Amino acid sequence: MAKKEYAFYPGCSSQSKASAANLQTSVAAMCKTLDIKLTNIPDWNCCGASIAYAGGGELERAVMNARNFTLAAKHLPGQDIVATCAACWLNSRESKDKLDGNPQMLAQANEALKEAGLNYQGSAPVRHMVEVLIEDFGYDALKKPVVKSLAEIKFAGYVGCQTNRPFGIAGESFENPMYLDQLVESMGGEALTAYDQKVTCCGGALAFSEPDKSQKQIRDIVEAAYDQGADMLVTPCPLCQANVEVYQSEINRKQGTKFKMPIVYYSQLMAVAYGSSVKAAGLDGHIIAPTKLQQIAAKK
Amino acid sequence: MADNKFAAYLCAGCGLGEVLDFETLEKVAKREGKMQVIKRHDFLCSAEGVQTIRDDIANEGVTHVLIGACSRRAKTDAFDFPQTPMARANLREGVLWVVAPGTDHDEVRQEMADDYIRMGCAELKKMAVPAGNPDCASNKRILVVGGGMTGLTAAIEAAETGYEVLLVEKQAQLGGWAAKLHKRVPFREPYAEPQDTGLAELIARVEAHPKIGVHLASTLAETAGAPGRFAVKIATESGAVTQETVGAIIQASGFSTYDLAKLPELGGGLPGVVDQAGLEQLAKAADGGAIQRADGQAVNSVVFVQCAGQRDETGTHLPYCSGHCCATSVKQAMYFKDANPDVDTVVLYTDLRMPGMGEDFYRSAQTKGVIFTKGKVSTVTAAGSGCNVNFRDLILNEEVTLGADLVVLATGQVPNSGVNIDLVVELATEEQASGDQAPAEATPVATPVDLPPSILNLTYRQGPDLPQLKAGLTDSHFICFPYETRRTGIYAAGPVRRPMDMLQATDDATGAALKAIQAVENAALGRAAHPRSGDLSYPIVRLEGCTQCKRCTVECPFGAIDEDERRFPVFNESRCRRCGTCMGACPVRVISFENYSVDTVGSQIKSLDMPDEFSERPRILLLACENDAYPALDMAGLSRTLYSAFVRAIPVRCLGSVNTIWITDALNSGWDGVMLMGCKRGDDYQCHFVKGSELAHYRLSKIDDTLKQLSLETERVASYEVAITDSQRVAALINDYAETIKRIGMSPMKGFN
Amino acid sequence: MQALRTTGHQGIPAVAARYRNNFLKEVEAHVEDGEWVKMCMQCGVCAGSCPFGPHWEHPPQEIFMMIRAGKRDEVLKSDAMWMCTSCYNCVVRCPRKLPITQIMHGIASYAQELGLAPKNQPTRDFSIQFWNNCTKTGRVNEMKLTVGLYFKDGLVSGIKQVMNMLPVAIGLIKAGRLNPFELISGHSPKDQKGIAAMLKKARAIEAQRAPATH
Amino acid sequence: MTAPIATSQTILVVGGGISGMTAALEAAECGRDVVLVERNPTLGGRTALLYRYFPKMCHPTCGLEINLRRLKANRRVRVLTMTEVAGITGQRGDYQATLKIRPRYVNERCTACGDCSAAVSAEIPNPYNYGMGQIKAAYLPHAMAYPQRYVLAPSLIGTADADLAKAACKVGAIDLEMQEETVQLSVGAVVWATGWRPYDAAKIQPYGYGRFPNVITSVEFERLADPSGPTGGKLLRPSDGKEAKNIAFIQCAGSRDENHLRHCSRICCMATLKQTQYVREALGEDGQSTVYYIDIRSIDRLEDFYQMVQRDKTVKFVKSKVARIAQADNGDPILHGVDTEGYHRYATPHDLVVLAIGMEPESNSIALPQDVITDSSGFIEGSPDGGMCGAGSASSPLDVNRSAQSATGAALRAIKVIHQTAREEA
Repeated sequence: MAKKEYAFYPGCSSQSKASAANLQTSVAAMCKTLDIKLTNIPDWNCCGASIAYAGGGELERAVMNARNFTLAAKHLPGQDIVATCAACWLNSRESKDKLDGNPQMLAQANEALKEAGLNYQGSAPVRHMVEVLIEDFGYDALKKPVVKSLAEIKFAGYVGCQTNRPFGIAGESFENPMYLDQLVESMGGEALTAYDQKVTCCGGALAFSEPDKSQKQIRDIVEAAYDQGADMLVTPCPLCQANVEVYQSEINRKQGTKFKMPIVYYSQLMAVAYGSSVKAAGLDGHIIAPTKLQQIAAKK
Repeated sequence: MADNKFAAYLCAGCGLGEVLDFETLEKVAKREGKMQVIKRHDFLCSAEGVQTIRDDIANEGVTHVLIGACSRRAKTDAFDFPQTPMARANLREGVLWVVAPGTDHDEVRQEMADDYIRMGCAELKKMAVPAGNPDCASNKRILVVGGGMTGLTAAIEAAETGYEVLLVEKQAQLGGWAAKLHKRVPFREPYAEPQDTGLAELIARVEAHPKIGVHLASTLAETAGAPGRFAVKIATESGAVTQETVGAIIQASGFSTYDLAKLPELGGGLPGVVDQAGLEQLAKAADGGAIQRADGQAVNSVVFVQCAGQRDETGTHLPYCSGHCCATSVKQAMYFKDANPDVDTVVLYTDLRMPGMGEDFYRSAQTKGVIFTKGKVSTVTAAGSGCNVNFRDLILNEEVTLGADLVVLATGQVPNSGVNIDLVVELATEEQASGDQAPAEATPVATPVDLPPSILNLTYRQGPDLPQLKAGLTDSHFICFPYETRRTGIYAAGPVRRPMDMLQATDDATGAALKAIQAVENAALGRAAHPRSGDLSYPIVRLEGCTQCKRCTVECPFGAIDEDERRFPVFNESRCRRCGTCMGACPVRVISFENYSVDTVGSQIKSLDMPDEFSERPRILLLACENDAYPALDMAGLSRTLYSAFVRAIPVRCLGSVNTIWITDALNSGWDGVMLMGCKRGDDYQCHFVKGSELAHYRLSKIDDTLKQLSLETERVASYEVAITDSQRVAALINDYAETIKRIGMSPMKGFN
Repeated sequence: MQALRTTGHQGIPAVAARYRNNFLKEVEAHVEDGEWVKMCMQCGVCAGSCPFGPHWEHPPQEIFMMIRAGKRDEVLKSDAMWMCTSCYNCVVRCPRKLPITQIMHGIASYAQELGLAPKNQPTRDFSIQFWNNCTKTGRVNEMKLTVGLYFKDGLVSGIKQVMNMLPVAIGLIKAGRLNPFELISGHSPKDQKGIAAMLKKARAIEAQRAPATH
Repeated sequence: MTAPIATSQTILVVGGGISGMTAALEAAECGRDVVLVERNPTLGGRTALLYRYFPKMCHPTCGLEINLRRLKANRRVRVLTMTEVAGITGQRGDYQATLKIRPRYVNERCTACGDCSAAVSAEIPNPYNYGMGQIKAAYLPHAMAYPQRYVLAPSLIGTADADLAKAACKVGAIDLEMQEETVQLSVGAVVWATGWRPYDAAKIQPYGYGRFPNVITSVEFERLADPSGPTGGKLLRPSDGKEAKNIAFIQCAGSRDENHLRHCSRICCMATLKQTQYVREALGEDGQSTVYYIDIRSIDRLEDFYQMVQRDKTVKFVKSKVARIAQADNGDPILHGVDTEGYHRYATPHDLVVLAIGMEPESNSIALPQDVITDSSGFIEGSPDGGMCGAGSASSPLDVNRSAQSATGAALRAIKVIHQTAREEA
C-alpha cells in the first residue's frame, strides 16, 4: 500500500515530556508499521481547548485554530489535518465548522489573522487518527501487520466523550460505539463488548476544579471495568487516558478502594501487536503499568 | 306457492363428508325440510359445484337455495345468487369445527347438523327476494346548511362532482367565521407564516358555479321527508318562505365562541382582554400594522392564555379541547412579532397541542421570538390601563404576576347544533310516566327551559334536530364511521360535529359531500345506507293488525317512523337502516322484512323435535347478533375451540330485532334454554344500530314475568354482551350455560307442542 | 472587554422585567449561540443527560426558561453552567438540536465578562488560568498550569494540595509525562508576537460583535 | 389470474388498510368502479393488529367485519392482495398503472380448512405479531383475514414442507409453480392510502431498543395485550416472561425530534392513555403505569379520556423527555431523566418500557410516481393536477377516526376527477 501523508496537529499534551508524550511514541510506532507519514504543522499553536471559555471568547478560540489550518494549508497543501488528541480534534473541527459556515465569523477571523500575517481560505478536513485508521485503512488492513496476538488480554473499550460526541466516528452510535471493540478484535485481543461505561464522561475537563465530582465519574468507569473482568481499559482520548489513570491512586486514598486498572491508548496496543518494544509502544510511561501488554511486548 | 322449487345443496368438503352421515342429512332435507331437489357435492364452492347450482336455477326452475356447507360469512363470492333466496346451514364452523372429534360424539354431532339442515329449510320456506323500497325517490340535489368554510367547501365539492347544490346561510353574506379572520394557519409546507384565508376565492367559485343556488339571510323553517325526497321550507328574515325538494342534507351550522362573560376570573369584560375572535378583529383593523386595542391603546406586551374556559373538569365550562386554539394563538402571536419584533409576546399553556406538521409552525413562532411558558393561569385582573396575569410557572415552580397591555383568551368552540332532543325527551318522559314505554326517544313536548332555535326543524316525531353525542356535538359515535349520524341522509360536517381547525373542516366537508352524494344515489335505488349498505329489504307493515301502540315509532334508533293523525306508524323506508328494531318491538308482529321476519326465525325455532326430558340432551337456542357475536362464533370454529353440541345458533340482524315471541315460542316448544348474545350497550355502546342491544336488554327485563307465568326458572333465558374478539369467551359462555341447564334440569315444557 | 461590560450594565435595568424579552435579547446579542435559547421546548432531556446532573443548581433547560423569564441575576450569578464537562451528551440528544454545551460555555463566559460569575468558582479560575497559560506563549505549559492551580488559593493550601498530589506528580515525572523544568523553560511556537497580536485583535472585534442573527 | 378489467372510469386505491378500504367502499357505494390493491396477503392493514381503539375501547375487528361485509356485498370493488404498484404514468383521468402481483402459492380454491398448515413443520416469525412468536410457514394471516385464504411463505418454496402442504390440500388449492405477475391497468384517478409504519426504534439510541429486551414499542404492546397475540393477552415481558406490573410509557419516541421525525405523530398520546387502561384491565390496582411526556395531546373531545385516565390512581404522569435507559442486572430497565415541573431528578426502575413510537409514512419506503408531492416528512399531498391524492395516515399522522374521514374525502376527490374527465371526453 502506498505511503499515506497527513498534516499532523500534535496538540500541547503530546509534546515531549508532556502528559501524553508516551502515547505519541506509540502513535509513531503504529504509523511506521502502517506506512503513515505525519508531518507536524509548522509552528502550530494550542487549539484553545473549550475549557478555556471563561478566558477566551468564541472568536479568539476560532482564530487560534484558523491559524493552525492556515499554516497547514500553506506548508502541507492537500494533506488532511490529523489530530490524536480528542479535545484538539473536537475544538479544531468545531472552529472549522463555524469558520466555514459563518461568513461573518470568517471575515472577523481573517481580520485578526492579518495581525499574524495570515489569511484563512479554507483547508483540508480535520480528522481524528481513529477516523484515518478506520476509513483510510479499515479493520482488515489494520489486521494484516499483526505479528503478536493479544489473545490473553481482556480489554474494556472506553470511548469517552469527545471522539464520540457531537461528531463521532462515521457510522457509529453515540450510545454504543463499537469501533474500539473492533480494533481490539482485529489485534486479536478480547473485547468486552458488554462494558456499559464506554461513553461515560470521565469529567476530565473539571479534573482540577471539581476533583471529587470528576473522580466519582472515574470510579464508575473503573469499577465497571473490574465488573467485566477487564485486564485494562483502552481509549482513543489522551485526556481520558491521563485522567482515568492518574487519579485512581487519589480515589484509593480517599475512598479506600484498591483500584489499579491500567488504561492504554489504542495506538499502544496496536504498536505491541505490530511487534513494538515496551519502550516504542510507550508502555514505560504509565503510572499503572499495563503489565499484560508489557509482557507481550517484551516477548521476542 | 306452486311455482316455488326448493333445493338443498350439501357440501361434503373440508372433512364434512368424513365425519357427518350425509344419508341422514339428505333424508332430513327431503322428509322434514320438504326440499324438492337435493344434491351432494364434494367441493361445493368450486366453480363446478357452483355451476350445478346455477344450472338448476336456470334450467330446473329452482327458486330457493339451501347451502349446507360453511358459515354464511365464508365463500360469499362463490355462493352469490342475487335473484334467488338463499339460506346457509353452517355445518363447518357451526358443527364440524366446534364439536369434539371422535366417535363417542358422532351422535350429538349428527343431531346438530341435522338440526341446522331442518332450520335452514324452515327459514328458506319463509324467504323472498327483496324487491327494493317501492317508495324510493330520486331527487339528487344536496342541501348545505351553513355558508362558512365548511359549507362552502361541501357545496363546491358536490357541485364540481356534478350534483345540484342548495346553500342556505343565515347571515346576509357568505364566509362565516373565516370572513372574520385576518389570516389562517398554513395548510401545507412551509408551515412558517400565517396565510391568506383564501375565502374570497372560494366564495367567488361558489357564486359562479351554475349548479349552486345560494339563499342568504335564510334559515330552515321546516324539513320533512326522507333521503331522495326531503321537503324543506327556506325562510328569509322577512318571513318569505320558499319550498324546495332535496335528496340529502349537509349540516355545516358551525360554532359560536364561548361567552367571555362566563370567564370573569380570567378578566372577561376588561378592556385589556379579548378572545381570539376579538384579536382577529383587531388584527384585521391593523392590517399588518401595529395592533392596537379597541380603545386605541398601543400594545407593547401581549399574553395569550390557552384553554380559557376549556378542558374543564368542574362542569362549569367546556369539558373538551377545541383543538385549533394552540395553533391559532401561535398564528396570532406572529401577527404581533411580524408587525413589531419588540412586542413582548408570551403564550401560557399547560399542554401545547400542535400535532402533525404543526410542530414546524411552533418552531417558526419561537424563531420569531414568541415566548412559550408552561403555566396555569389563576386570574387575570385589571392593572392600570392593562392587566395582570396571575399564574403558576410550572417549570420554574413559582407563582408569577405578569403585566400585559393585552390579554388574549383562547376560548373554545361551542357547536351550533340546535335543539338537544335528548333533553326534550328527558322532560317528556318525566311528564308521561307511561310505564311500559322503553327509555328511548319519546314524543317531544314543549319544555319550560328555553332551547336554542332549531337548525333543521325536522318534522320527525323524534325531534327537530340531529341527536347530539356529548357536549352538544353532533359527532358520530363510531370510530370507523365518522359520518354516521342517526338521521339517514343528513350529515353533520365541520365544528358542529366536533371541534376542529379550518384544514380539518375543509377535509370534513369533502367527506360529508361524498356521504350526501352516496345517500341520494342509494335512495334512488331503494337501497339501505350504512351499515347494511346495499340491502334491498325494507320493513313491511300490515297496518290492519296494528294496535297503534307506538313502540316502533318510539324505539326506532334512526327516527325513520312517523305517526299519522290516527297514531298509525308511517314508515319512511329510505330513512330506515334495516336493523329490525321495529320488528322486535312490535307486540302484534305486523312488521317484517321479505328475507328476515318473525317467521323466518320463528319457523326455525319450531322446526325441531325436542328430545324428551329423559334424553339428557338439552336444546339451547342461541340468538346471536350477526355483527359481532356470530363472527365470534365463526372464529371459535376457525381456531377449533370446542363448545357444547346442544346449542343451536341463529344469527339476527341486531339484538334489537329480537321479538320476545321467539323466546316464548322456544320455551313453549320445549327448548331448555335461550341465550342471547349482542353488542355492548351503555355510553360506549358498540351496537351498530345504536340502541338495539339496549332495547333487547330492556325487553328481556320483562321476560321474567313470562317465565314465572310458565313457572320456569329465570336461568332459562340469559343474555350476554359479546365483543367480536370474544371467540374463546363465547365458547366458554355456551359451555357454562350448558352446565347451568344440566344443573336446573331439562325443561318441563317438552311434549306439550 | 470594557465595551462589553458597559453594554451589559447600561442597556439593562438592574432587575429585568419578568417575561419581557430584554434578557433574552441580551443573551442573543452577547452569548455564543445565544440565539438558540428561545428554541428550547422544555423537554428536559439535557437536564437528564448531564453526567454532573446532580450538581447543577439549575439544569440547562431550566436556565433557558429563566432567561425567557428575565431572571438575569439568578442566571448570571449561578454556578450551574460552570458544571459543564463538555461531554456533549445533551447536544446529541436535544430534539431541537440546540448547541447546549456551547451555550453553557457562552453564558459562563458572558457572566465572567460582566464580573457576575461566582467568586472562587474553581472551574472559572481553572478556565481563566488555562486560557492565560495557553495564550501566554501559544501552547499550554502543563507544569506551570498545574502548579499555578494549586497555589491559586495561596501558599498553604497550595502546599497541602501538592503534598496530596505529590505521588501523582512524581509518578508522572517518573513516567516522563510531567516536566519540572517546564517551570522555567517549556515548549512554545516561534511567532509568539503574531499570536498575541492576533488574539488582541480578535478580542477587540468580539467586544463589539453585533447580535448574531438566527 | 387475469388482468382485472378497468377503464379510465375506474378508481385505483393503493393500500388495503382502514383508509384504503374506506376510500374504496365509499366510492363503490356511490356507484363507482374501484380496484383496491394491497401489498400483504390480507386486507386490514395496521388497524387489524390493534387490540382496542380509543376512546371507546372497542375492537378494530368489529369495524373490519362491517367493512368486509360491505365489500362482500359490493360488486364494484375488485381486490388484489399481495400486489404492489410498480409504476404509474399519465395524468388525471388517464393513468396507466403497472401492478406486480407476488405469488401466494394458494389459489382461489382454498377453503381455509387448514390442512396445509397442519402438514408443514417449518415456522416463521409471525408478521402479524411484529415478529413476536412463530407461525407455521403455511398460514392464515389472522382470524379476520380477507380473502380468507392461506398463504405459503416464500421461504417454504422448494422445501419438502412445500410438497407436504401441496399433498395435504384435498381441493388442489396449492400451486407451487405460481410466479410473480405483472398487470397493466388503465384508471382515471388514484388514491394513495399506503399508511404508516412505526419509526425504527433502534435509531433512538439512548432508549436501547434492541439492546434491552424489556424495551418494546407501542405497536408491539398492542399485540401483547391482545388475547390473540403472542402471549394470549398476558403482559409478559420479553426477557424472562415475568408479568410486567410497573410499566413506563415514553412519549415522543422518535416524534417531535429533529434527530428523527420532525413532526408530531398525533396518535401516540391517546394510544398511550389507552394502553394504560390495558394495564388496568390486566392487573387492576396491582398495575402501575407511568407516562413520561412533553405535552399530552388528547385533542378535541378525546380530552375526557385523558381526564378519566388522570383520575386513575394506577397512572402517573411525569413531564419529562427521558434522557436514557440503563438495564439492571435483573433485566429491569432504569429510566434516567429530570421531571421538568420543578426540577426533580429520577432514576426509576420499571418492569417494562413501552416506546410510544412515532408514525413514519410508509410511502418513504416505496417509489411514488414523479408528480406525487410529499412534505418534508414524506406525507403525501397529491399530484398538482389532483388526479392522485393521499388518504389517511399516508397524508398526515392521523388516528383511525380521522383516517376514515380523510379517506371519505379522498373518495370524493377521486370521483370528482372521474366525473370531470368523463365530461371533458363527452
